[in-house]
Amino acid sequence: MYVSVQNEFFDFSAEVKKFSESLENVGALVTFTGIVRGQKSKTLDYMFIEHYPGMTEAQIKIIIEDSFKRWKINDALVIHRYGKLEPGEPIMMVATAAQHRKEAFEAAEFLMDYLKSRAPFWKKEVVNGKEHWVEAIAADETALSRWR
Amino acid sequence: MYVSVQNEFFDFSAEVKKFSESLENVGALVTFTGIVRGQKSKTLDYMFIEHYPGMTEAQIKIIIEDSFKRWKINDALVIHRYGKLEPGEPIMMVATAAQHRKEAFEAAEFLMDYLKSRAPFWKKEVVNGKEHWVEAIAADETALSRWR
Amino acid sequence: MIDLIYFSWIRERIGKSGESIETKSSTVFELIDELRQKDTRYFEVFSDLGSFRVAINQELASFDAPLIGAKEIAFFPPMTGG
Amino acid sequence: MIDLIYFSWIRERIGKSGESIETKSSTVFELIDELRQKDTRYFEVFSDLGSFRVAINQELASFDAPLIGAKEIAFFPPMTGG
Repeated sequence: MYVSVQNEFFDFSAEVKKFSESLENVGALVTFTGIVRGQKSKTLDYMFIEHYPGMTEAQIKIIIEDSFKRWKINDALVIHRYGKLEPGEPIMMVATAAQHRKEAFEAAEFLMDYLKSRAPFWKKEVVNGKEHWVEAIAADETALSRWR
Repeated sequence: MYVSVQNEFFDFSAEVKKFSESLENVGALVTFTGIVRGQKSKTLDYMFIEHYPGMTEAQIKIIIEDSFKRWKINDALVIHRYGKLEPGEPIMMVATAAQHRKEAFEAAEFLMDYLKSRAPFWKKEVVNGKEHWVEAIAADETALSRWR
Repeated sequence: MIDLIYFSWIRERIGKSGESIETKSSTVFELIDELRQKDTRYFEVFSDLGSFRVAINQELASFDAPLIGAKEIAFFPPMTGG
Repeated sequence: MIDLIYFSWIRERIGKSGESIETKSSTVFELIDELRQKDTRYFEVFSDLGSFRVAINQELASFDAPLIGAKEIAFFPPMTGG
């Protein structure tokens, strides 16, 4: 298990390479990378992510432990940034490794759904100089319900 | 769209980096990489993949076009190898880019399900010097049915 | 003494990132009620129970959770990670 | 003349990767029947319709597809890509 909550930029292809090199007897590797969109109609100046130091990393580890119980997966990685992020920059990534594709895909989607609504991060967008907190969307809460 | 059917080894982290650099206004990037497992109980010497030159690439392009119609995705990549592959080597990879994670995940799983059962590849395993053709499994056919 | 921590727009509207308080409240809900009575800012921030979440000692908790053993209580809006 | 192409164990059991034939068959099914009668190897390979697939001009086809316009017909087991 690899968890990092960091302000620093990360190169997701370098991270996935490192992650994959630590694996043995794996048949399927799934990655998800979230990127700051440079929205079209509105012009996003930048994004700012606040988090709850202490709780964040512990919460992510609990979510990963839970995924280990639910699926036969070999390993998982979560990197999540906080602070100021420019359009086009990576926000976070998840990687899962398993023997078979179904497990790797499901575990990655599970981790994403939980990170969206259960890991203590809050996003603020600054658009044309005006800032607003991103509101949680009902669809994310609905997405969680399929794992109950 | 990027499609490559090749014998050569590929570095999936380098491929995903190249793919991601060509994208604009993307919020979600999903990758799947299939790797030759070095099975535990039986010892896999190597894997051999046969394909149908001509049909293979055309078929993969049709599958990707279909995914473009079904989901709002920005771009997709498929690389699939043929020939002799050693345990631990990458067999194939899929990458999908979209604004939102749901679309990127679903399109990637859709492409995988179709590549498993509709792209003209046949796998042969050589175990302890004895070769056998890998049989198609019912679960892969079932996986397809959810996209109808 | 219990440490209260505020995040996101709760922090911004209350005007501070946290504070230490003495309380006789025995549940989260009683504590929220106590905070509401401090002043208008608190009253408005905590008026809609559906708009925020609470964590006790860095674990998500429900509004009827007891405060026994609570050292750090955080209030924040629904998370928007990922 | 139609080119027949064989893959995987079909190629191995028939003992060649393909051949060109003249046929009066009007559907895939009639062609399969014709091939079955060539010799035992063909008869065995094509005995179980559930064990193989067919493509006409590099597109998957059903057993009742007509052969009009067919230049290349491939026989192969269910695919195992990915």
